[in-house]
Amino acid sequence: MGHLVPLTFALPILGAALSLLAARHQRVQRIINLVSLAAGLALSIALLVQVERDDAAVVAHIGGWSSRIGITYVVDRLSGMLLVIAFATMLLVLVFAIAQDTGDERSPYYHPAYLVLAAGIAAAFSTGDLFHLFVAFEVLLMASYVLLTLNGRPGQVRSGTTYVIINSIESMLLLSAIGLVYAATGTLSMADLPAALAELDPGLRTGLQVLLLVAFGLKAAVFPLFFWLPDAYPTAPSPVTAVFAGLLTKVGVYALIRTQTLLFPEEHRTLLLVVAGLTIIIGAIGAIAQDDIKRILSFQIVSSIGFMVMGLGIGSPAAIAATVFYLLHQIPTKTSLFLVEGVIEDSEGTGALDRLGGLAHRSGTLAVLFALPALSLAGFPPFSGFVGKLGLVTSGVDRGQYALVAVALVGSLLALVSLGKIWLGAFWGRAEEVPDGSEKKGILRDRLGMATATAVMVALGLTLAVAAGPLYALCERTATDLTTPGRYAAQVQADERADE
Amino acid sequence: MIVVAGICLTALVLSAALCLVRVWRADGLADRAVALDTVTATIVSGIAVGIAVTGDGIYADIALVLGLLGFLATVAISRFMARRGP
Amino acid sequence: MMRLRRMAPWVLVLTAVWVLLNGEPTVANVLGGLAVSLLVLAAFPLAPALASHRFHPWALLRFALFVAGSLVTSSLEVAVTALAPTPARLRAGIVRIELPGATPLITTLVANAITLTPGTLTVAATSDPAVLHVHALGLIDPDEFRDSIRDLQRRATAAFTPRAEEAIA
Amino acid sequence: MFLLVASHLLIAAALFAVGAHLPRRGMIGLALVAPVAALGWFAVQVSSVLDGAELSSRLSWVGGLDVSFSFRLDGFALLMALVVTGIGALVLVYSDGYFGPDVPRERLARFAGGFVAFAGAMLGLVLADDVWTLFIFWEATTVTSFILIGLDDEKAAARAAARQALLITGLGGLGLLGGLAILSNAAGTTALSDLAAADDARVVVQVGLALALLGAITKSAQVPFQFWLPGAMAAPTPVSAYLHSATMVKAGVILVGRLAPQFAEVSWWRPAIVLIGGATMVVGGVNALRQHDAKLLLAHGTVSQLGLLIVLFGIGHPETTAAGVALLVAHALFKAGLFLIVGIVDHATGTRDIRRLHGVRSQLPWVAAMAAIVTASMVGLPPLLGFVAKEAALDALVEEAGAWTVVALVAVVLGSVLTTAYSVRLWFGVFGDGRQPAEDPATVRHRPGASLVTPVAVLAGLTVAGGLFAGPLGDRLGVASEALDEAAHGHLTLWAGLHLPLFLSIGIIAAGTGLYLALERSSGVPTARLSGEGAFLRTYDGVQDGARRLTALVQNGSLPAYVAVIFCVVVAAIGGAAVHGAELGPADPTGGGVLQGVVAAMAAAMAVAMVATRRRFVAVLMLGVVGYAMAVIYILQGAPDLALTQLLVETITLVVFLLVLRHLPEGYSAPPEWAPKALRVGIAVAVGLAVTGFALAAGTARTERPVAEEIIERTEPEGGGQNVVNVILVDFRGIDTLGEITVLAIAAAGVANLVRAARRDLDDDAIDPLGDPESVGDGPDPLAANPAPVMGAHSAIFDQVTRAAFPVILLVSVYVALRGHNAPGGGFAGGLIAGIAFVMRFLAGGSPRLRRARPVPTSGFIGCGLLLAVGTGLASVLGGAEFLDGGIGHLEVPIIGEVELVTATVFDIGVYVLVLGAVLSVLTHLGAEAARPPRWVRRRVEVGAT
Amino acid sequence: MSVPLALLIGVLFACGTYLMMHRTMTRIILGFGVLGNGVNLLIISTGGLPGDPPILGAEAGRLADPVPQALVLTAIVIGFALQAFLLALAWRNWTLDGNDEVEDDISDRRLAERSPAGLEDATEDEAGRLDARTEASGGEAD
Amino acid sequence: METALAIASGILLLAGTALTVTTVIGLYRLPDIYAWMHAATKSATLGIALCLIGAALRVDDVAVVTKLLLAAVFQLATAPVSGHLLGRAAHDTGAAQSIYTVMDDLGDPPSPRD
Ligand code: NA
Ligand code: NA
Repeated sequence: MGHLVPLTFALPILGAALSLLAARHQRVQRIINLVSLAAGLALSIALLVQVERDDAAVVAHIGGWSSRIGITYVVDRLSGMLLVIAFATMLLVLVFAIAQDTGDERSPYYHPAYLVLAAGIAAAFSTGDLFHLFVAFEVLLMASYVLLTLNGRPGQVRSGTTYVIINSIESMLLLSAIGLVYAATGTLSMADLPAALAELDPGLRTGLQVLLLVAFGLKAAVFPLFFWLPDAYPTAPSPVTAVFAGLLTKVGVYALIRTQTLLFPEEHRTLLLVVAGLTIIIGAIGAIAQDDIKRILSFQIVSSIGFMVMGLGIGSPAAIAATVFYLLHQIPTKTSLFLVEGVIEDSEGTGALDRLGGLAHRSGTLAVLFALPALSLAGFPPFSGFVGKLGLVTSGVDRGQYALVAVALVGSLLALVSLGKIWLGAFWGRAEEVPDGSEKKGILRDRLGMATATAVMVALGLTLAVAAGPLYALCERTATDLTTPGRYAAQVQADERADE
Repeated sequence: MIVVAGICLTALVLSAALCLVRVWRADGLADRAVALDTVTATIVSGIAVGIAVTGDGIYADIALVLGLLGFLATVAISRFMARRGP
Repeated sequence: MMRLRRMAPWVLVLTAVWVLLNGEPTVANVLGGLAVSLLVLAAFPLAPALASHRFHPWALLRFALFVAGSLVTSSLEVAVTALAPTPARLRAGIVRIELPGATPLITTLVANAITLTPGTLTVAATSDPAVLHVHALGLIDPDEFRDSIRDLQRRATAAFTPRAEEAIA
Repeated sequence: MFLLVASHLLIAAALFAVGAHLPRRGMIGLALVAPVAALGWFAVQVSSVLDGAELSSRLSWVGGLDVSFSFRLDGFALLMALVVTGIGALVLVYSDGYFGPDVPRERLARFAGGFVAFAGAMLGLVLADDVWTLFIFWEATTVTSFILIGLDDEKAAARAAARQALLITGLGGLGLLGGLAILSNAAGTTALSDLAAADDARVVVQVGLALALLGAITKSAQVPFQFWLPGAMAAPTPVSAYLHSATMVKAGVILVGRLAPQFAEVSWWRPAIVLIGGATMVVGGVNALRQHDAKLLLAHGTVSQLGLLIVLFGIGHPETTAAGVALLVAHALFKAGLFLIVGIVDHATGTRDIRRLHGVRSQLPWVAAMAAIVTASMVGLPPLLGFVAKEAALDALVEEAGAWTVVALVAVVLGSVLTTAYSVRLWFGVFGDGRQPAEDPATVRHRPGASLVTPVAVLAGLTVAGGLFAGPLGDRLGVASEALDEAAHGHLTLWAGLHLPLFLSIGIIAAGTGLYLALERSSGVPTARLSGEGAFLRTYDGVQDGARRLTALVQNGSLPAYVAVIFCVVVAAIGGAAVHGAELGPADPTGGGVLQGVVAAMAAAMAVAMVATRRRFVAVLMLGVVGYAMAVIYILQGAPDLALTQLLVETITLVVFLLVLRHLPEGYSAPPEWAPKALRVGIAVAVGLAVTGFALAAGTARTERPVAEEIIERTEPEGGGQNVVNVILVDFRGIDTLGEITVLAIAAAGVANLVRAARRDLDDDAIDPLGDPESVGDGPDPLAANPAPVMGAHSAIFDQVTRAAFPVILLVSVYVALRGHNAPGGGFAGGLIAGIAFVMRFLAGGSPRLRRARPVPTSGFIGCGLLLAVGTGLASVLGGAEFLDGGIGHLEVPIIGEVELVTATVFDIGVYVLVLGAVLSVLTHLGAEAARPPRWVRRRVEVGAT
Repeated sequence: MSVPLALLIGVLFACGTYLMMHRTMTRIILGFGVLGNGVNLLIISTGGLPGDPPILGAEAGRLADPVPQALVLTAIVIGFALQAFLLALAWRNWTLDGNDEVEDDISDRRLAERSPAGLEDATEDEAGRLDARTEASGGEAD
Repeated sequence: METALAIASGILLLAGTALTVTTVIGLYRLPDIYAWMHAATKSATLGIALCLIGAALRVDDVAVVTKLLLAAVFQLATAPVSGHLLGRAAHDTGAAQSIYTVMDDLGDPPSPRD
């Protein structure tokens, strides 16, 4: 099974290559894309099952080389779960995009870029090599640049420029940090790095950690490095934003979790906690200030990133478990909300609250599809967001991080304010007059494909809630993996030692 | 040979530096393009001197490629100038 | 087949370059060179202009040596001018020269040779009709200068005879 | 019990989903199923619970967090469950008559669904035996309440009220979450009844308790959050009767009741409870006297009564708790009854304004009578349940010693006086005819049906029965209060003899009536200057405003500012690490030799000159020079591959730069600067210094290089090549390269896509009536329409040289690509060289020539290259080996001899093809000359022409 | 680690930083190019002292560490791809606006320039509240 | 033989370098762009060629020798093109000509085409 791991990366790339060759045949492109992602999903599920069954990470030594001189792909519980949910999300959003059938998706470059995005995300989640993580980031970033500017509209170009430049700086910082890590330790393997870093002068180690933090923090959009996100995401085509919102920042969070737990355990938590608190509050406040659904949700992304960093900063196994769960929950939740927004924008032509109203009367189902993930996002029980938030709060209390718990609770209240704003502004109130009477009939009836994809996405989020028990247990095992020193290296190098 | 190489390299480095001054303060793009062309020339010459000193042919490929393609930057600039003005 | 025959010289040239690049004329290198040359030429066929001349190796060599010699003298002259610029050495101008009957290839050869040779630089070249505008440094007599260029044209035409001309002959 | 709760939720879901397709009666009928079934089941449980049995069940949800659905049917829970289901059923019956045919089905379905969902949530809440179970249902009631308040969402008032209720109770809910987290953590258990294990001397635990109390007082509309409840009256009457008087608002009381016996000894608990509850009683009472809308009057009355309940449950003495239980039941009965009655009157007359109502008593005598009964119970007149309960409460307060009990007693007396006054005012307002007739009196237009009246009758009957059978009822209620506090046996009696409470009651009634009469004579209670609602709105708007200001500050939308922030963070990060004690290792001032130093100095000077120049094209040239200098440094560092690649990339970059810059003016325009130059320079210098320092620190940290040695050792035998860097790229770290070329591929696609977008603009222009009419005939591809070379005029010399050089360059590119495994080069460098060959053709003839030169579209090149590269990796997987696990094959070919075949070579060929395709794609797209200048240019020209 | 290179790295970073703090895309892209050079040099120079080219065969002295070279090669390619895309963005910007300047985000600007915030909402809500009083007496059952 | 080659190589290298240096001096001492190009496209090109040949004399590996010679040939073949194009671009854009210019058959520079 191990040697199949890189296929999470290679299959989408294969699909992208074929898709480029079929640039003039949209139907073929669609099929290639669907098949590739479905295969990726199936593979990810198989990998996760295997990880659980063996209670050990599945490791691929690419090219047959050891982790020291080559690159390994390591799928442990964390990676496995994220792979599954990432492929599922991308598949569903693809279905949505195909159903929407707008100019965006008809670009001959949409499908290749989308697949490359999937490849980059998968590689980032699976790689066991620090530099390959950088490459994976570049893969997904470049794909995201293309997707963001797919239409080349003025707003997209403007915000795309900001996005590309900020992320280019992030790339440069990350590259510098990784180069310096190699300079200081002589290795890039995440299995060897913990030991090598531990031998370094603490000041230097701090420097490396902080540089990596800045780079990944920029990617994850934490305060004070978040500003690019709310400017950029709202301008992308909705099915693109949905994936960005659901997945992209989470890759940054994943990288933060991986590097902090693996490379720098127990160091400089306070910094993380301060960053987390500010991110939660500033993001939530920013959301309140906005009057457009996409922008509100975009700021919400920032705020929820803060929650995850909070768990990471607390750092106890319980907190890490909660962080992982929160991370898992965020992906379908955010994606669903953006998909609903996509439906609204497709139907009403706008996401501005002052031009919307009464959608709940026109489509109760749409209202429900929004309400469920929104409640989850606000942390209402019995949805998955509640579980994550509860885990973070209880672990924070357990570690005596009361100030941060308070911040998290205030942040939740602010989230409630902004989500309430969307609900009141768009779903309640008098329905706006639609000039063409026939349109008014059914928002979703005219968009069955989009509706189905959205509904499945929402259902995926609900599944997380229903299965929260076993899933949380899985997250706890993940946290044990992450917080047990030496476990990662032992798993990666298990068969290497046998070889030699 | 070492002495020769030392003389050559010093001369080339000085030439390159003078070219750079030209690139820095010149009136037009064409002047700068000529200076840039000369910088390329000093690089190729320098590589040749290096090969002569070490006898190691690894950098010959670079000299080859620069010989074949080095003129392209100047060409591009001149084509571009022709469109825009000096 | 016609195309192949026309391309043959170029296959030879490319194969030679390949062998030179690889250093030794082993069987493997020659065959490899042939293969790569054919591949390159098949993928990107030559423009007809290049294939429409018969080239005479000896004349070409003579031409090359002439140019090389000019190059050396030209370089020295320019070096002197650069080190000690006098008004006489700096006397310059752009001269129009007609090259009757020159094909594009010949025009190019001549223009390039001009640019390499002493104190002259082709500023503009058109092939139909074949006319060059040459900037000359140390220009004394334009007509004498024009004659020297036509001499160069003769040397070039000797190296590359246009096929049509050959047929007439 | 799960089944009961779940059945509510399922039926609610069904009503939301298909309710609108059911007949109206069907909806109500379906809705009734759940509460009625639950009521029946609980009724059956009564006897066993009275016998001391406790049913409990537990369904774990998230084991890791100890979150479970944990229910326990103790006496109190059973009592509350009966109230919830019983009143729920009654109100549902009532709502059948209340909602007329003019109410849209969709809204009725929402009502029924929300109602049943709420009932389920409330049921879960009262049965909860675990803090998280409690919290889950607590929040569920918040949400359902939000939906029901906003039932009439087309009205701004309903939306505002719903928002207000949501945010206030949401605030409390979050406080509760924090509080419960702290308490359960301190107690080491999530069992609601075992929280006392928490050490309440700890400040943290006290804070947790306070947070939980915050939850309770928001939910139960206590001062200072009392205002949301009257606002919630925007909901239809059945909702008000059920949620906002009988059940949901009791959630806070229930919580206080559960906590008080465990934490009443905390020093501030009783003062807080008494002050909050007492203030609420008074504020609610006074406000009730101000209202003219009977429903609002009731709402404020409810607030007042909730204050009383909070005091009784919160003070934490067994007797008061027991009295509280009785009063809770009494209140549920009379207040729900009153709401329903007001609804009936409203339904019959079309108004609830007591100034307009006229002659209702004579037309609805039975209703008036029932109203009299329940009002009397509210006032506390015998022989009704209200009287009995209030007597018990006064008795308990009188009996208990303690300073705060006395304060509580005073507050209760005062509140009761007000209660009497507004109760009297209510009844006489609605049913009395007043002294002077209203200007537009409202009278009964249609009579209420049985479904409206019956539930009220049941409630009134229960009120009477409760009073009459106070003794037996008290015994049974005692079981409920014992569940809260084991000592709270409680006993109720209609006639306890002539003791202080009785006199207090008499005094209260007298004073209250007097107050009413006095107010009737005067102009009434002046309207309040301070309204909680206003404060909420101001807070809400203030938060919005502050959020806008703050967001405008941190998110100013300006890219350069963002960049500056990032770099400041970088400096701070490195600086922080330096403070943390990073040491500079032994630096080597002359390492790398003089030559390197000189080249470095030249590169630095050129970089600075590039910053200084104000001409874009000069700056681009300077960037090229810096790039060349880098290549020289790479040569000096022993990195020929890097030098080669750098030179090639630099050349192509220059061309691409020029392709774009040819459109732009030479100088920079001067857009407004976002910050003073000194600051920008300062940041830049700081970054430079920080990075230099860090580089010195990190670059000297290590002396060994175990990985490098191992790689060098294994390159030739196992990698099958001599160029270690190339073997790393295509073998050891081949998947990096796969990623890297993917980046290149998709970047090329992105460039093509942007150009495609611009072309679409041009197509738009083509049908633009204002556009150039000739251009309409242009083909779909503006590229093809332009025969002129892209840059500069045609040059015969260049053209001829290009023709000759092109195949040679291609040949060299193949050579470089194939030799890469053993010498500097490789697929990437080869691909770039081939690309440059095309650059040359492009410069010579422009893109039309390029178009003729390439046999397949660029995306085909890119796709093929990518396919080849990834296919190499996948092939090894198909062969059962690791991804990209190539082999070295030795093939004996006749004549040629032994040929070494490395699969990595195939991979490298893929790289070659892809890179070539990418360069071509960028070139053809950015080099494409639009047939006409873009729209903005033409517009400018047109404007200039006219 | 040689000091001249460390200083050059610092200069390249500083110049890149300075240029990237501009609105003009040309400058930003130039800055990105310089910064990229700085990063590549950082990796190469911190990777170890210079040595002979890591090409086996004509064995000489100590070989330079090949790993940073491979990393930088990858980085050069990625930097090139990024630069090309950025240039395309600048080009697209030119086709739209006739310049290559990055304007401030419109939504952010609009937010910052809002008239006294919340005022409209407040009046609307106050109005709503007044409605509540009158509408409430209307009831739903009319 | 070895010594002779070394001496020849040294001379070629010095000569080549000297030509390059002259070019640079020319950049400062010659009056106009055309004159600079005379210096750059001739002196420098020959200088490179001489250096490459000089290096070729010092290398044992035949492949490297041929490669260096090829490099020299390529250099000579391509250098005129850049000189020509640059000269023409300079003329087209009306670059200043030195006061020693006596004639211009090309006349006024045509306006750059758009
Ligand atoms: Na609205
Ligand atoms: Na009245």
